[in-house]
Amino acid sequence: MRPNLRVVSIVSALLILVPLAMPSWVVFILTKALFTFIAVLGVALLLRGGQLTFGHALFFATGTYTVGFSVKWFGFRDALLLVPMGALTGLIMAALVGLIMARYRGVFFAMLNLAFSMILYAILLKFYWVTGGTDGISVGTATFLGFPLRAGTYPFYYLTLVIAGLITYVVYRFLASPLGYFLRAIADNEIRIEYSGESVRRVIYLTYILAGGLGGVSGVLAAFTVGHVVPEDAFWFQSGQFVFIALLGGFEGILGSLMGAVAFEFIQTYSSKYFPYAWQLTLGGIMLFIILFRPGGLWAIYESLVSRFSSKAEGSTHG
Amino acid sequence: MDIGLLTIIIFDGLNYAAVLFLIAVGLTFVYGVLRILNISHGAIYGLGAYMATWLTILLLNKGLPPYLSYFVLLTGAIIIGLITGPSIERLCLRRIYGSDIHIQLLLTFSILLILDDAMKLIWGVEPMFMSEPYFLLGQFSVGGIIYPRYTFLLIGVSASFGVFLVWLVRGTRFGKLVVSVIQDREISVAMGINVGLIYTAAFTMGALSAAIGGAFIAPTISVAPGFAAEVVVMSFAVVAIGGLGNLEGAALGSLIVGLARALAIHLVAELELAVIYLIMVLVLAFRPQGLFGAVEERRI
Amino acid sequence: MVETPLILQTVDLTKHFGMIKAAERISVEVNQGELVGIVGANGSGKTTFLNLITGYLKPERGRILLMGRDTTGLPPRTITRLGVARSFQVPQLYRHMRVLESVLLSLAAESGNGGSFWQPLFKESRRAEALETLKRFGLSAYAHRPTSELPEGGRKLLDIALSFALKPKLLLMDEPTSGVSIEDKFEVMDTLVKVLQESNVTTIFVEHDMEVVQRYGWRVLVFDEGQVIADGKPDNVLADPEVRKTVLGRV
Amino acid sequence: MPKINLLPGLFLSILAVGTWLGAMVLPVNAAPPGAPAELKVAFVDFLSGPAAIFGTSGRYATEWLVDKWNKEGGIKGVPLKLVILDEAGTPAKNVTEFRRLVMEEKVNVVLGFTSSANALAIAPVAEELKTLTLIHVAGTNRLTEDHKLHYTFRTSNHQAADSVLLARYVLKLKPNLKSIAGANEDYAWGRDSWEAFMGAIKTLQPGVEVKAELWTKIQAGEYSAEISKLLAARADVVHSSFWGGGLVTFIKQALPRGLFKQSLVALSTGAQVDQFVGKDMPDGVVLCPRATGAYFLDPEPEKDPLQKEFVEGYHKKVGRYPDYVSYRGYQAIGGMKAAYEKAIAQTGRWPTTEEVIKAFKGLTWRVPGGDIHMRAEDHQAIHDGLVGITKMSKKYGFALMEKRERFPGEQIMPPVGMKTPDWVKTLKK
Repeated sequence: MRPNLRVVSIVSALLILVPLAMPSWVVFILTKALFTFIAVLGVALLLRGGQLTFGHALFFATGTYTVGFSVKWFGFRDALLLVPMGALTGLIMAALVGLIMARYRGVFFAMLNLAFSMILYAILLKFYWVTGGTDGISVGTATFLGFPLRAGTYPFYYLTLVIAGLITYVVYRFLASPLGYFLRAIADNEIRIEYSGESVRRVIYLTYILAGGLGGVSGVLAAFTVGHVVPEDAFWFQSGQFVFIALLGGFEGILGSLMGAVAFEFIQTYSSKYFPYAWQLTLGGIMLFIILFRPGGLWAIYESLVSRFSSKAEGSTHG
Repeated sequence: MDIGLLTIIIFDGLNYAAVLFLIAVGLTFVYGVLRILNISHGAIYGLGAYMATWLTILLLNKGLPPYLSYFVLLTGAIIIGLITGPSIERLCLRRIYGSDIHIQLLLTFSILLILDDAMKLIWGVEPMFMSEPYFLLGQFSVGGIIYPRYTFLLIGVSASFGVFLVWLVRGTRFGKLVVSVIQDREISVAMGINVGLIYTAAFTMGALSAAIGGAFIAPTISVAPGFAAEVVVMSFAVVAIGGLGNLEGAALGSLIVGLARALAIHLVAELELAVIYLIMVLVLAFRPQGLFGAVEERRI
Repeated sequence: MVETPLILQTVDLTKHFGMIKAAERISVEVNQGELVGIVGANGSGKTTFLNLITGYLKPERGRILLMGRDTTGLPPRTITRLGVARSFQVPQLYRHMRVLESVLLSLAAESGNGGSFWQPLFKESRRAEALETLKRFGLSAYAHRPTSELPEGGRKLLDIALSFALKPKLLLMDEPTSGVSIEDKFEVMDTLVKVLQESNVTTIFVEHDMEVVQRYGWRVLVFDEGQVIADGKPDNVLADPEVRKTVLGRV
Repeated sequence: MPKINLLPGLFLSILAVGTWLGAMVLPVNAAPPGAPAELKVAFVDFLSGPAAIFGTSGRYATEWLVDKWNKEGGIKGVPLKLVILDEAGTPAKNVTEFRRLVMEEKVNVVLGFTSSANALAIAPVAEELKTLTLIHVAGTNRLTEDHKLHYTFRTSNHQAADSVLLARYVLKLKPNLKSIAGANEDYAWGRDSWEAFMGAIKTLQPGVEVKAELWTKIQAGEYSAEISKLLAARADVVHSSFWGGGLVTFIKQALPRGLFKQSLVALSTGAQVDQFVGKDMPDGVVLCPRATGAYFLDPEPEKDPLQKEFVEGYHKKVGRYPDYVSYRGYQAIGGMKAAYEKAIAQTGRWPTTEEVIKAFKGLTWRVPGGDIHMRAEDHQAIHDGLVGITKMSKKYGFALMEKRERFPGEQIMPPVGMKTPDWVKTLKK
């Protein structure tokens, strides 16, 4: 797990500079891609541990409704405080649900996550007088220390970028740590981990909490980007999308999730524009192709391109 | 709670349970044999509803006697089951047996997405209505509340399909083969059993369950894009509560979910949806394998 | 606290699987520094004995004392932390990981650093130690290769190295030479015994190969239908025709 | 010979060149200075899913009008270009699509939004993006009562009108009304509709008992347990604001179970689905052509040329008669055109959005059902309302709305500055 400094700086430079040359609409889509990336990172982390969740929208919705209720009850919409708040509510929710979840694997892990997210969905949907039901809650424009922060503008984009950058660093440190390696080892061999004196449940639990916090942060940014929060934020289809993106990008590298998120937002936007009744078909087709022919996702395609390129380059210098 | 209300709740619950069981039993059967939780099951349910509706409207307009519409519903479902079942299993699932669980779930999820849009492209995006079979049977009264007799038909179709599957597994040669494949795939292959064919057949049975469910619910609803999504998740809940891969479990799970929902609608409407998943979480928290499921241990 | 020479003591250890007696009133004592071989036919309860001691199975009756401490009913994780490590008949490796990374994980777990999520796994001192361990097991050449690329003998050695890296006081090995070719098995055992003796680790190893037990064991236990039917010096015990019959008879 | 041939030829040539030059310099419809090549208008309504029977009506009416106007020269020579978009999806999805329409497609005006949930979500974004947005159907009173709107207008009455119409009409049919029950969708539209209906009934007939309140998911499509609950409640009157495919399903599921025999059922959107329910629609159901003063037989097409042209043209295009969603499509885009034309007349050039908004305030424009007046203070339109009761028609093959009563807007809509829940408490018989 060594960071490739060249890749990191190229990606950072692209994310910082490219939007400056883009219309505000593209800046808006990139903002969406960044907050989606944050949630997807959580899903990808769990996938590294061999655990698939069809309920990550639970934490995403925890984040969006943290903003929703903050605006509804207190009229408070300052991103500086609400982003950490979203991380905290996501962490707390994950710490509670994770107590049960850490005991399960495979299909049961996927299904139980689904069940928990659907409980939240059902509550958000049915308790109209508290949650606004289907109407959701309009949260309006975020502020930052009192200054308005409109979605689709540069200040909002760069704030999201800074948060995404910080989170990338945290996740990188996590993945490079023994815990991160034990997480990967879970998919390989739980028995060996237990016979190393390490607790598989503890590894999953801690990862789950981290993933929950990421979901919460993503939800807060999503609420401010879209300007409206709805029960569907917790629906299983939202979770399915996160998993889809994790797979599209490939969950072996952090960069994979980012590539997946950016690709997804553009695919979604333009296929729903040009083929309004076939955009799910587009997504499904891409997913089918990846699973059957390119299981590593975009990241693996990128890596194989890089290795082909570098071996060619080596060949030319030596030859 | 007075007796009248209780009767109503039981009837509403049974009605709902019948539909859920019809869908869930196929899901659990496929899991039992193939060890794959088929998310695309919901899309097959939707296709069944569309096909049956379209075919019935078409034939009724051509002068088909309305009482024959029940056979048309069934025919529509069988067509869908026989097309989708073998093609999904042979073209897609066959490539991923033994893969990681997330690969299997995501593959069937992608099939769901594709079929969901295929319905829109084939039958359009506006809702379709076809209620002749529903009206034709008339109604009866329970505790002063009128119910359509169609409810009985639904319960009957659902129960017969369940009994048929149980007979197929326990009472036929096919069933013996299925059981031996479930218990040990390698040995079955060595014994010369055509495991591939068993898998195709089992998956097709599952597809038929979903398609029949869709076809027979269609006359009571408006068939429109996206109507299948929620039913699918609920049938996951049913299957999880009963125990993955267990036929009796699916029956008990449907009853529990159906009655719980009816109870909630009449008494605490806010919990109508949440109650299903709350039960699922409770059951799984205490019995991860579901009410009827068996525990699998790993040898080292 | 007085250091007891007794490292493992089992009292009346019993475990049945339905009709099968996997362990029947096993009472055994193992002293510090011993190298004990266990032989027996397939299904005689050898692996069950290891599974019981390490907590993978819970005994129906009886007690297990490790270094004077009652560990009956504790999970493998806790027992491992008390200084008991084991290897497996079928190597339990991290198949998507590199050889060096696997060893680093064992070292991290041993140092109580396994739960850290901020310090990197690749600490310089730890890395040096991992490379040294691999060198002792003759696996240096594979350090940067995925574990899935190891040959069968290498897999066995790595499996044991992962346990050894936990710096156990007692090491249990389940058939260290099974799956290793006949030409290689003495080489593997030579490597192992040398490393273990250097580190003064008490070792119990399960074998179905009597030749290996005879050559390397200081003491041998013979299992049959969950019972210990003989206990003593290999040369004496294995000369017994009754023992030879039970061990070889059903193989 | 050459003389004779040359003159007419010369004459014709001059005429041709002159006409051509004239066409270049002085078009028949002279576009005002600063006019764009086209006016880009987005139309957003449900085009897929159960609600699509609803959205397509608005779409067809809008398309029909735009085609007609473009043939007549558009708005003062500027043709209209429609961008059609599906509303199906969550409010969050619609907010995102709204941003795309404005930021990427650069539409000038957005028309549409049937779901109240979507309308409530869109309004703040429309204000943020400073885009003229006309809500054509969404009925929650909160849109114009709780928000200070500048760029957003609602071009028809809100739900209070239907709720009050239904309450008055039901009480006329059942003067001894003792109990009511409600089945409504669990979001802004359903909640507000029920609250206003219940409030109006309780004010007009004190002592009425509420037997059951049901809340279903928007466009749920499965109501068997809910119908059981309504049957068990045995209320004199059942009120429902279900709409679109959901309402069709509700009627079809409730019909064989005798709900329509047991209770007088009042449907605030009922006049929209009668053509879809067809021969299954029972007689004696109270319904509204929600927030329109028009029905395809009222005013009678023969007596009103605007109505005649629309009903005939629409029927020719769609194969159905215009329903109230079609009329509300008409109200919205008709209002937009009238506002632009007024602003052009006021400024003498192509107007800015702010100038159109200024012109829209207090504007009155004519549609087939009569005049629509846009209140300047709260951007809420006011117009007549209709209510009636079903009677099967052999001639049409579906139930018609008979015994129609027409109420002027002032009687069925709260005055500016007054909120609906407070206003219904002040109703008098």
